[in-house]
Amino acid sequence: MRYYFVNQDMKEFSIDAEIIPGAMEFTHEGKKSQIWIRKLAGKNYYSFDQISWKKLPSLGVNEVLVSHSEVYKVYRGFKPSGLNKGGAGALITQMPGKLVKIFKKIGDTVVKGETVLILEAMKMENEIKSGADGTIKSINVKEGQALEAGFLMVEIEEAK
Amino acid sequence: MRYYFVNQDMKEFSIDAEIIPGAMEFTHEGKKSQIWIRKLAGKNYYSFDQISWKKLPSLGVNEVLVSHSEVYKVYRGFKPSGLNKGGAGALITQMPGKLVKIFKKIGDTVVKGETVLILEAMKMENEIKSGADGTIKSINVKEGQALEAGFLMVEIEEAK
Amino acid sequence: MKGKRVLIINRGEIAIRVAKALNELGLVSVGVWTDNETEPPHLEFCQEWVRLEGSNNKDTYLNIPRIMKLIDDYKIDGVHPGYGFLSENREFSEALAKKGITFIGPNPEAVYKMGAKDISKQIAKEAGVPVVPGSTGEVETIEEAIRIGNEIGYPILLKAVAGGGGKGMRPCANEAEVKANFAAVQREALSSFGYAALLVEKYILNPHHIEVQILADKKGNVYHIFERECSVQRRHQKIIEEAPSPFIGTDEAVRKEICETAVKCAKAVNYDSAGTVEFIMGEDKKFYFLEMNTRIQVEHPITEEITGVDLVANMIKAAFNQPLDFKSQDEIQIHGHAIELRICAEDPITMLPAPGKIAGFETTFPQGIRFDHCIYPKFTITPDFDPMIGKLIAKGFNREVALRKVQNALDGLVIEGIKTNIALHRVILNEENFRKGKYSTNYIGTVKPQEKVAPKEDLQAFMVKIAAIEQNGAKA
Amino acid sequence: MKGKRVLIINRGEIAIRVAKALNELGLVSVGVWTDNETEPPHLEFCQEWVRLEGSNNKDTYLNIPRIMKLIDDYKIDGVHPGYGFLSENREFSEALAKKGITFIGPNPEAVYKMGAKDISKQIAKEAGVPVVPGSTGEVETIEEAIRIGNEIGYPILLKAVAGGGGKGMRPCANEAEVKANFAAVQREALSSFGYAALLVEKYILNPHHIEVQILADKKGNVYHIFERECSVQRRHQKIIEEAPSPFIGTDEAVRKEICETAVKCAKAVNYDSAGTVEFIMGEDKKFYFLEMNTRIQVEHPITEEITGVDLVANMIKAAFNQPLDFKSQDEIQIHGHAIELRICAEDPITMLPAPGKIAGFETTFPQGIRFDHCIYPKFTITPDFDPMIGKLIAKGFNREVALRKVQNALDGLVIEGIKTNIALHRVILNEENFRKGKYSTNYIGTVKPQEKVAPKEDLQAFMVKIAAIEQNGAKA
Repeated sequence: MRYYFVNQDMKEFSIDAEIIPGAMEFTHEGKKSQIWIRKLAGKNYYSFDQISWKKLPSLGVNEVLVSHSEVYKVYRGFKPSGLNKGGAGALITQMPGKLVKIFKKIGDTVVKGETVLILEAMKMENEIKSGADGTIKSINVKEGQALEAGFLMVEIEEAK
Repeated sequence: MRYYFVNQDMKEFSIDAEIIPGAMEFTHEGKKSQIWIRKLAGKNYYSFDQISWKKLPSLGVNEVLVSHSEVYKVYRGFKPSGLNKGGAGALITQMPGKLVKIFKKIGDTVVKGETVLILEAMKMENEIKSGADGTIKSINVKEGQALEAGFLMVEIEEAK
Repeated sequence: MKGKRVLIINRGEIAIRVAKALNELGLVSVGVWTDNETEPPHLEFCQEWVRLEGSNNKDTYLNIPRIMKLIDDYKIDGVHPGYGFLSENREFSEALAKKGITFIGPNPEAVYKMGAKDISKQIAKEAGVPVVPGSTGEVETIEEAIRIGNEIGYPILLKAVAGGGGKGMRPCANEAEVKANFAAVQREALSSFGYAALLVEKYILNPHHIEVQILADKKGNVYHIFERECSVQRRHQKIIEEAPSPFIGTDEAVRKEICETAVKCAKAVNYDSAGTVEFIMGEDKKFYFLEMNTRIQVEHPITEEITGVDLVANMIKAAFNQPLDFKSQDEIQIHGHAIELRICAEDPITMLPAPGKIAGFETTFPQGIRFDHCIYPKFTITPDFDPMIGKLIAKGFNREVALRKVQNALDGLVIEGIKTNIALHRVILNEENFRKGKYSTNYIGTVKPQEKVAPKEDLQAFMVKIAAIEQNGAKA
Repeated sequence: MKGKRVLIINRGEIAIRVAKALNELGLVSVGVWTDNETEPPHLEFCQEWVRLEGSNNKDTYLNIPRIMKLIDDYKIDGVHPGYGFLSENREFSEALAKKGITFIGPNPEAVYKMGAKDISKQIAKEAGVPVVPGSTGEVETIEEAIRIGNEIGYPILLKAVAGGGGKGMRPCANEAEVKANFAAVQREALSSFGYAALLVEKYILNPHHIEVQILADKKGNVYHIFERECSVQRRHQKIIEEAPSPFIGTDEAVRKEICETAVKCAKAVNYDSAGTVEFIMGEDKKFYFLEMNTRIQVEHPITEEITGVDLVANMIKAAFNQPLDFKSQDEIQIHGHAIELRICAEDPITMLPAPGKIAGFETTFPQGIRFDHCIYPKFTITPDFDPMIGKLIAKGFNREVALRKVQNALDGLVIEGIKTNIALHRVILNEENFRKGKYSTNYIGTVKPQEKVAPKEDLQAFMVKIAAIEQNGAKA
C-alpha cells in the first residue's frame, strides 16, 4: 500500500508499506525496514528491533496523511485547497490570524516581494508579500476576517 | 428508571433516576436531587449546583451496577453466585488468593468459629472459619486452586 | 483566611499554580471561563467555575466592570490576578480596595509608583539605589555629550529620545567616536521617529539581566528570596532562567549587595507582597536598577526550588495578613541549583509564534523535575494569548546536576501537532558557553543557537505514525 | 559509565525510580517483564524490555541462574536489584562479582556481615555502637535474671529464645515482677514453642524507630544523609515516614550522635554504597543498633527531598566508581521537612491486603508533591507482590507546611476499584498526637486511628457514577 504525506512546511513524502503481525514493513528506496507496535498501560510504543521501545505520544498526525485516496486525519485545519496551491502566486496563511489590511484589489499588478496584505497573529503584524511578479487574480478575504492556517487568501496570476 | 447497586461489602442500594439535559435527576426517599456532568480537557466532572465541580476518576464502577436487568460493569470479578449467598453458612473469598488447605469433607459437622480452610493471599495465610454450626453441604474448591474474589468455596447447611 | 472565596482573573499555567495554593491553604478557588475558551484546562484545579462573558481579552480578563460584577454575583472575598492582564493595574487594585475586596498583590500606591518608569527610577535614586548613569534631559550639542561622557566614563550610548528597538542608537568608545556619530544618530532619529533629540547614557557591554525576588507582609517585614539570572532572551523576552546566577557565582559579597539593594527599593514603596526588582549588571559586576515588577513572575518556580519557600502560598498569606512561613532573613538559604526552560508554541529557528492544536502530549521525566503547564492532548493554542504553554523546571544538588536533569527531561517532553522551541532549548543546553554559565543578554544574538537547530526527521515520524495507526486498526 | 547497560531486577515504583536515574546518567536501562506480568508499568521508563521467563517470583525475580543467562544474552554491564527480591542476597552479588558484572549495591562481604543478625550485632558492639543490653546467652534461673536486671537496669523483658510475634514475652518493672513472671513465661515458651529457655533484655518503653541514611563510595568515603523517623507502623511495617525526626526535633547533639554512630557501623564493614542503619530510641533519647539494610530503601525519597541529594543516582555513580555529587559532609544539610505516606492496596480498617483491579485513578496535587507509584487505570494488583502501590511524598518549608501539603494531596488522590489505606492516612493526619509529632512505634496499637476511619458514602458515589455513565451514553 502506498502512503502520501505532507508536512507543516508543505513538503511531500511517499512510502510503500505492508501490514505484518505486530508491525508494519516499509520499503523506501529499495530498503526494507520494520516498525513494531506494542501497547503498555494503555499507551502505544514503537520499536525497530523489539528490544528498544519508545513511547508514542498519540496516533494523531498533525499534518496531512493520505493513504491511497483515504485521508486519515487533519489536525491543523489545512484546507485541501492549501495542498495543491503552494506556488509563489498563492498567499496562504501559515498560522491562524486576523486579516488587518489589504493593499491591493483584483487586477492590480504586484512585483515579487511587494507587501499585499497584513495578517495579525499572536499579537504581531506580519506583512504577507507576493512570491512573484504578476496581477491579483482573486481575493478570498476581507479586512477584519479571522482565518485559520492553510487558508488561500489571495491568488496572483504570475506574469509570463 | 430504577437502578440497583451492590457494593464491595455486599450491601445493596436502589434508586430511581431520570435523564435530563446535562444531568441526571434522582429521587431517593421522596427527595429529588440533580447531578450535572461536564467534560473538560477530556475528563468528566460532576456538580450538584453547576458551580462547584469535582473530577470523576472514571466511568468504571468497581462494584455491581444493575439497571433494570442490564448489568453495567463488574470489575472485581464477583460471581453472580456470590451476590445472593452472603449468609453465615457461605464461605466466600473476600479477596483473590490460593487455597492452601481444607480441613473438612462433605457431611462433616462444624461449629461456629471453627476453621474450615486456609486461604493464602498477599503472602499471608488466612484461616476461613465457619459462620454457623452445621454440616458441610458442598465444597467447590480443591487444595492449590487459585481463586478470585467473591467465589463460593464451601456451603454449610446450618443446624436448625 | 480559611474559607475565603478567591477569584482568579487569569488562565493557563499561572491560574493552575494559584488555584493549587488556594486549595492547599483551605480557601475556595474560583476560576473563570470565557466564550473563546469554554473549557480552559486551569479549571481542573479550581473548585468553582464561573463564566466571564466575552470572547476577547478586552471584554474578559481586562474588563474591570465585568469582573466587579462577578465579584458581587459570587460573593468573592479576594482576587488573584496572576501575571499580565490586570496584575499591575492601579485602577483595578483601587476599585477592589474601595469595595473592601482583598487584592492578592501589593497596595495600589506601590503598584502606581513602580508602574511609572520615570517615577520608579526617581524613587530608586532617592533610596540610594544605582540607576544607569546618563544625561538628565535631552542633549543638544556634541560638546555636552562629550562632557557627560567624560563625567560618567566611556563607553557611552547615543540614543534617540523617541528611540526603541535598536533603531536610533549608537555606542561610542571615546570622544572621537562621539564627534563622528552625533550628527548621524540625530539624522537617524529624525528619519525614524521624526524627532532628532538625543539622550546620553552609560553603555553597558555584555550586560546581564539579574533580578531579585522580594517577599513582604503587611507588617513592614521585607525579605529577599535571592536572585535569578534571566539573560537568555529573544525579543527582550526571557526563555531560560537560572537561580542562583552563575555570573555572580560564589561572589557572596555581590550577591548580598544586590539582594539588600532590592530590599531597599521595596521598602521605599512600602512593598507588602511578592515582587521582583530587576537590575542590569555589567561585566564589572556593577549593577543598576531597571524596574520593579509588582506581581508574581513567570520564573518564580526556580526561586521556590532553591529556597523551599512557597512564594504563591506566602503571597496569599501576606494579602490576608497572615504570618509568613518564616520570621527572619537567615531562615532563607540557597540550597542547590534550579533551571527553567520556557516552552513556547513557536518556530524553533525563527522564534516566531506558531499557534495550533496539540495532537499528542507525553512526558517521561527523571526525578527532580517540575513542569508547570496547561497542556493536554487536543488543546488548541489560539493567537489570542501568549505563546508560552509550559515551564520545564529542574532542581539539582548543583548546576551540573540540574543541567543533566533538565536535558534528560527535555528529551522526555514530546508535544505533537504544533511547532515548539524544544529543539532550540536542546541546542542551547549543549552549547559550550551556556554550559559554562558564560552568557549575557547578547547570547541569542551573538551565539545564534537557533542556527544549529536540527531539522526533525519527518519521514521516520511519518512511518511510525502509519505503523501505529494501522496496528491500532483505527484512524486515531 | 555512560552507555553501560544496566539490568533492573525489580518491578513497580522502585524499578521506575532506578530507570529514571539510569536514563538521566546516560546509561541504558534494561527492564524485565515476566509471564504473570506481561505489561508492567515500570517498562514505560526502561529503554529496553526483555523477558524474564516464568510466572512466579521463585522462577523470575529470585531465580539467579535465569538472571545470569539474561545478563549474557543481553550483554549487561551492571545490575540494580532495587529493594526486596535479591537486593540483599550474598550469593547473587558474589555470582555477579565473579562474572565482573557491576552490582549496584555494597560489596558482598558487607551484604553478608550485615545480613546475619548475630554477626551484625557483634560487629556493631566491636565498633563501639550501643546495642540493646541483655543476657549474652540463655537464662536458666530467676536469680540470674534478677542479677542481669540489676546490671542493665529495669524495666527488663523476659523473652522466649524461640519467641516472636508478642508471644512468650513479658516486661518486668522490678525484682518482684521478675520473681512473679519468670516461671509463667517459661511455661508459655514451652507451650508455644516447645522450648522453655529464656532471654533477658532491656525493655524500651514507647520506642522510636529511627534510621540513618548512609551514602559511601569505593574510595572509603562514608557520609550520612541524616535521619528518618519511621515509627508509624502496622504489623512491624512502616506506613508513614518523616525526615527529619520530630522526636529528635531541635536536639542537634542527639542528631549528630546518631548520625555519626551510623557512619561508624558502615565503616566497620567497609560500606561502599547507599544503605540504612536502623536504631531503636527510647524516651530518654538513648538509642541502640537494630540492623543495617544494605540496599536502597522504600522511604529514601524523604531524605532526597530534605537534603537535595539524589540517592539513587549517587548509588549508581558509586557502583561505577564515579565521584559523588559532593566532597564533604558539611555540603549536606537539612532544608525543610518531608513526609511520606505509603499507599497500599489494603482495607483501611483491618489493614489486611485487598488486591484487585484499579477502575479509576486521578491526582490533583498542590505544589511540592512527589508521587512515586506504578498505578494506572485498569492496573491489576495481584496477590503475588507487596500491597504497596505508591508513595505520596510532600516537601515543605517546615513540618507544618509539609503536613498541609500532604493532607491536600491526599484529598486529591483518587484510586477506584480497590480498597486502599488512603482513608486511614486521612485519620492519622488529623489525629492530635501525630500532628504534634508525638508518637512511638506503639502509635497504631494504642491510638487506634483505624477505628476512626469513616465509612465511604456509597449511595452518592453510586449516583454520580450513574449520572456520568448515562450522560456519556456509554456503559463505560
